[in-house]
Amino acid sequence: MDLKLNDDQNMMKKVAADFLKAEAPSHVITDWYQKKIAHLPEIYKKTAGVGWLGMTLPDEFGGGGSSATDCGVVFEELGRGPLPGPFFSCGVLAAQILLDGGSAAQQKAWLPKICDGSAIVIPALSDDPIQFGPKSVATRATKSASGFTLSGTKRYVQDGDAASHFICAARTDSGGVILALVDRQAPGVAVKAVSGFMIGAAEVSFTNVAVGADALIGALDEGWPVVLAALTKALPILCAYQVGACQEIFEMTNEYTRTRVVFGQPIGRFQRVQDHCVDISIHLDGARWITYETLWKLDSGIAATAGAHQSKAVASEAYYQSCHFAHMVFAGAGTDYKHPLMAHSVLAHALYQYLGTPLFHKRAMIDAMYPRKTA
Amino acid sequence: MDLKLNDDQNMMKKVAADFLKAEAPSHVITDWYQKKIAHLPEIYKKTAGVGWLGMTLPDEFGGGGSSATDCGVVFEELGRGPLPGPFFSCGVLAAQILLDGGSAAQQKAWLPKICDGSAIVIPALSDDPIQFGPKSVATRATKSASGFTLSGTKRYVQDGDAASHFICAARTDSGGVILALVDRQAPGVAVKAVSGFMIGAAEVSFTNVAVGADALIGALDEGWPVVLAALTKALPILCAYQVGACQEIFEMTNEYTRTRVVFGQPIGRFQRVQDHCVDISIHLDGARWITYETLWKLDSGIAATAGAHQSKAVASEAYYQSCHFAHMVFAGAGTDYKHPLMAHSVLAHALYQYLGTPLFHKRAMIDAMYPRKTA
Amino acid sequence: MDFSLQPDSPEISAFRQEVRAWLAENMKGSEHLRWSGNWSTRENAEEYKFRRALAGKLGAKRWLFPTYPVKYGGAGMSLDHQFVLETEIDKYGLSLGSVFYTLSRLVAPALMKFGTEEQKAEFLPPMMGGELAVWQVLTEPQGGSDVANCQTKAIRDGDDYIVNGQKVLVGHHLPPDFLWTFVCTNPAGKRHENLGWLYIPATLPGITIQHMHLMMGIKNAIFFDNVRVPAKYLVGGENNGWKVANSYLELEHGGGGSVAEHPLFARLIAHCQRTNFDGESLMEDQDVRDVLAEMLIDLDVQRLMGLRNFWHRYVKQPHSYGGPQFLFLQRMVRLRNAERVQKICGYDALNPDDSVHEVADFEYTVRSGPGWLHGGGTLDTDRLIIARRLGLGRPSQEDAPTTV
Amino acid sequence: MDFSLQPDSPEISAFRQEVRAWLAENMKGSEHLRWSGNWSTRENAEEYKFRRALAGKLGAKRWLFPTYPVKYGGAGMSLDHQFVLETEIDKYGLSLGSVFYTLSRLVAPALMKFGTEEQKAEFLPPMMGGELAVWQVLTEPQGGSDVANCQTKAIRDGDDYIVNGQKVLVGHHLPPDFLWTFVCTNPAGKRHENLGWLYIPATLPGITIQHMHLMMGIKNAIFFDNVRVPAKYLVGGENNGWKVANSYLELEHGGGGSVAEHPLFARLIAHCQRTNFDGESLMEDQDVRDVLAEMLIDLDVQRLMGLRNFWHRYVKQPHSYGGPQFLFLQRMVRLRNAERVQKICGYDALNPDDSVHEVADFEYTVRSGPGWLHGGGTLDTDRLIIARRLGLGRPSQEDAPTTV
Repeated sequence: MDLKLNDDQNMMKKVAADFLKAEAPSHVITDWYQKKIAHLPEIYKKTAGVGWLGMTLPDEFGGGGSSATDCGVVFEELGRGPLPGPFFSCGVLAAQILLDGGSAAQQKAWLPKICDGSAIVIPALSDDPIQFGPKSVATRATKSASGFTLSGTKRYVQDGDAASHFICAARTDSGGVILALVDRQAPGVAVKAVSGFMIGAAEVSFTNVAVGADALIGALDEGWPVVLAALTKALPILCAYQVGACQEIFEMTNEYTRTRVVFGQPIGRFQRVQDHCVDISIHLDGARWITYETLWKLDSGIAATAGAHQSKAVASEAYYQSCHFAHMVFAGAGTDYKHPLMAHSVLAHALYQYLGTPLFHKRAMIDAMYPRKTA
Repeated sequence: MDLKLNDDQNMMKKVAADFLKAEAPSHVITDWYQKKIAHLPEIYKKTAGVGWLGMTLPDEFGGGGSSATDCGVVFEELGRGPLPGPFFSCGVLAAQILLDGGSAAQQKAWLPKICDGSAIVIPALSDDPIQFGPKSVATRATKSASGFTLSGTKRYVQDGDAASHFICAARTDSGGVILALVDRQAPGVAVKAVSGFMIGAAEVSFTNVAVGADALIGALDEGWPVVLAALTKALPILCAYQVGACQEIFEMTNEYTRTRVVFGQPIGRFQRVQDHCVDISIHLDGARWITYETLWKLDSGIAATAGAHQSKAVASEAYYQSCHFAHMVFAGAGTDYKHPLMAHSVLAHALYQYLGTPLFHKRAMIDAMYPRKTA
Repeated sequence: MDFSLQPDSPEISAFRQEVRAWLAENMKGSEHLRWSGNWSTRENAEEYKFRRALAGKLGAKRWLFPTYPVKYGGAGMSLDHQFVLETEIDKYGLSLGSVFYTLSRLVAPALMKFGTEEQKAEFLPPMMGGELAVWQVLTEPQGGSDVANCQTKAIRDGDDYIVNGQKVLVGHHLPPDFLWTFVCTNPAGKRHENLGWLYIPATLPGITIQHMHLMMGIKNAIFFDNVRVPAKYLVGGENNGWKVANSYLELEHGGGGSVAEHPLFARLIAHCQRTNFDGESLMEDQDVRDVLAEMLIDLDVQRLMGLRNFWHRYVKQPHSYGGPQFLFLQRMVRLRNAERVQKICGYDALNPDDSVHEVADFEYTVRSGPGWLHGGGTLDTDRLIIARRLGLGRPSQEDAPTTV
Repeated sequence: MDFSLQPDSPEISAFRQEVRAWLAENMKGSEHLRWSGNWSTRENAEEYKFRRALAGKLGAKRWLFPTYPVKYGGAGMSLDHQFVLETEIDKYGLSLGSVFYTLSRLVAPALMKFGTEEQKAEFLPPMMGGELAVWQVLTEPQGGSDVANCQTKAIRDGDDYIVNGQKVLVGHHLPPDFLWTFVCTNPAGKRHENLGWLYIPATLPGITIQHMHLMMGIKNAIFFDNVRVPAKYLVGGENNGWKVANSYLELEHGGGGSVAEHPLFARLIAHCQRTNFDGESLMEDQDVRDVLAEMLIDLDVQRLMGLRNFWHRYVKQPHSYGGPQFLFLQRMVRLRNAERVQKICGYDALNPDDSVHEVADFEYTVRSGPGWLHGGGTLDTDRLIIARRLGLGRPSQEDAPTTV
């Protein structure tokens, strides 16, 4: 047993922290979020240089060959920002989908581009705004002479506007789900920004978009299992990002209890204020240790499907609730879009939905551990 | 609009409070609960004298002809005790079942006896320990020459050991539910005390118990609707009892914050302690006003089914949670069976289950308001 | 007990018919503006114009402050008349308070109680006529919840006060006519004895109003730079501001009560009935039904506590801890409902686009959950006040101030 | 990072085999006593006897305190050996701490750190041998959470202390051999500088032990009436008790950590698998599955926080707020699990009758939820300590004491 980071990881962590300090300090990130800027192409390119895109991919594809835990350590630092951009959606999830389900040709064609940032491949999976999962795939894939014709609208695609390509989940006439790689520039593809109390989501519509048979990732009608396999490996890294976000909120809130004086004393002397911080600590540490244990399982070849779902349930809930508790401490000041808490508050609401809500993942966790007889 | 009690009700409240002070002061009740005494025949008889048994029944049956609200006011005071005994199960619920579903002959035979305390009729409805509702009626009613033969075990019958008679819910061969009035002394009826962290429940088993056709309350296979109709009228009165219990807990806890000194000051000066009391206040007042609005609806001829279910969900939850918050304030001292909080704590656990859990009643509430298409 | 909001004497019945007809006529064409989660949900000019105009029309009929004396712009009517007006306008998701885009609803009673005859005559008629947008201007950047620690100074200079200082987190997207504010009239004085209430025309030189972009929408910072305010606008007398505050803030802090039904639930039911997932209406989904049940219970408890406080206010027997208890509960319910709306509507709950579903207000509900955890205090100060009113750890219980 | 609890050097593997075989042999016939929610769940003589005997056997093998010096009854083994013992015994739902029916697990380390050589030689061998039942005797009726406010007096008289006073809420259903307690050695002294720790033979004249019947089972009140305790049993020196307490209580307050898996979840799964309602296993019921999911998450978070604290303890880098955070979480999880067990099992959750289902412990779980909201402090004092360790509202953070 050893629960500390190793020297390499401490180094990676420092590199990431320094990167953020130089390229995206807190007030700058706050400003991006207020302006709803969810992707910074220049910064994204720079992170390719540091090796954060496709970090867990094998060397042969330009990846870093890093462990899941290494990658989690870096993403934890990014989450402290919270640095916006398709680091996870493309650099981790799409990369993993292609690694798990792509043909050798697809891997060779796309993985290096993901790693060097020249292609931004974004999964566009659910159509429905409420539920995540295969049932919410409604975009149709109609068989054509050369492949498929896709039609449908993905209402909320995280990082959709950053995409150069999409991995589109679509339903075939036989009722199965395929995954198709689609060029954003292909005729019939339209991306529309979505405003509101969230960040990074775009509506992506496919109107009679033709894709060749070679665009398929994974076997015909067997797309969803590829997604599931990739999620097991990818989700814990998204969770590490959320853990970093919670850590940042925790520290900024604790610090505020020392410096903010009301009724003649630092507010941290009031038990009620203390309790809001205690509540954050529990969410933070719960998310942290569930996530890192799952990352360790991934690195150790131990079954991690239930753990990945559990991590997503716990980390998204932790992020969402930590923001609430921080708002209780910061009160009015914390609701100003100029305050660093607001970037987190907005993002936490989006990530609560992203790739399935906590309820969805709690059920997936239990289903993975104790499969239902009647399924 | 008028949200205060009227003069008559204030008088009834005082009579009940004085009765408790004289017959069952707090330390005596605490002792009964520690000894698991759930029925005091002498006190029960005396309450008949004050008119609290069958209070809402018409004069002609020996009842008080009182409004639901009047009855609620009295039961609120009883709940402060919490005075143990089949006041509700027989005096309200069984009375109501007989009034709603009984034949003229049954009403004439039984209601006066309920009112004068000479018969204690106890509903024995669910067999299953977990769920309440018609699905959990498993006792079989097999057609016989003269009526039915009952066989089965009701695992937890509240006030079962106080009964002289039972209203037994049983399933016929056609799958319907009947209600049968059964003499406790009938061959094949056995009552077994149940120990544990609860009070008042007994196991009642029926082994080939013969009942005549005239024992049926309500039409053949139409027993459950009789129960439902009676519950709408009865549950809010049980809720008033729980409201009184919460009120008592609230007051004893608030008082303790003034008299108990730790770390050099009354514990009520600590914000954390205050917050436990605030939490009780919200549960108490929520239960109080939901309950009294429902009682008013009953008295005003306004549909109250959803309100009755809502009241039970809210009041049972309030009682259960108020005990928890009070335990947070009383700490060690409050866990001693010699402390008045313990009677409440034990009873709240039993009433949480009795006649359906909060979840059951929340669903029944929504189902009453917005019936499902697929039922 | 009687929970009925419909008194039914013949006179009152006739009045109800009159109000109902009047509202039907005057709401025509504006039904889509019936309800917003808050004044500033939409922040569009159309809604603002509509509401201000409606306030003017109601004011002209003396229906904004029906029980107030005729000479100040009220109608001298009975409490029953006020019930009729509140309950009928509630059917449009509005209330006599929220049509205003102003805090006159809080200001007028305080003026009635603490104003001089001259002040009443000058200020009340246009206010009760619904003509004025008045902002409450209380919070300061340093003071936060501790409003008694007021740093905005008002120093007497002849017939004026010279006001300097800053207030934050006030108002909404369009400017006010008057400001109603707490000032420190005696910087050397003792806490609670050094304050005054001022009614300040918003157009005086030296006043700067700057938008603040907040989670809940637009609010403002207001800067006072040597603003000369006529001394006759001091309400309640020299250094008496804390007393004005005490009875006045109880209204803001929940003590005013409410007869409203919260429209969120009905809107959510309608949304679930018309929205399908996997071939079935959301109303048939057990998870959705469970969330709705929890929401209904919370909203009913909130409604009843509001009703209780309303009744206590009007029978002049203030409920000791009812005001802050309501406010605390309301904040927590708002937070839970924010989460519930997201659970039911998913991403759509984060999207205010009217084309997605008719209910722009869902998105407002989501952000106002955490956003309105403060305002007129915080969860923490609410509980502080409840504890004092309950006398926790104290020999005696603090009374609620008599509201005005 | 490495979360593995199975070190796999050949030497350690061999030791694991040895322990596993030994436990299999010594648990034979007592499998039904494998786990109780707490020492006192069952309060029956059979379980008590079994556990005390097992402690004696483990002690005889020097496995109760494997890393402690041989001369005091330990085995001088490595931390890896301790892991093996903890994880293997955990499979029986026991731990090196909970087989005891004693608090030696807390007492021995304190004696190691603060005891004189003479005290160590006298007390440690029988304690590490598992022969003694030692109770911790801390809470007083007046003091409650404020343990420093100790009213039990120990006045020096020659070679003895004369002890007078009362302790409550301690022990269990069968009597102890020794008491380990806080006494006021200098009634005129300053708070925190007037206390001593005494190790008191339970059989001394003047000691009366009375059962208290509590929600969680039997505990006791202990009365000291002019009890003469040899002065050589004062641990840590004159008026130094608070220092002993500080490092010692951190262990009780969660800082000791744990490598245990909580057996409740597995038992509940087994119960749901074999219990039907309406023709279907409870494991197929979505409501049940949802409750189980929430429980699993809570228990996993608790397990991992315990593991974290265990690790921090053994690498001698105490986690600053980890101890009280674990304790606070554990209390809240216990309370939530009490409700969850009732939601899943209904009335049966309130019924300890073994014939109902094999799991007598469910009923204990229900009453220990509210029942164990205190013990070694309360929810409120846990959070007080966390806040100090985090330095909330303070210029610096208080360190966790180095545990012993």
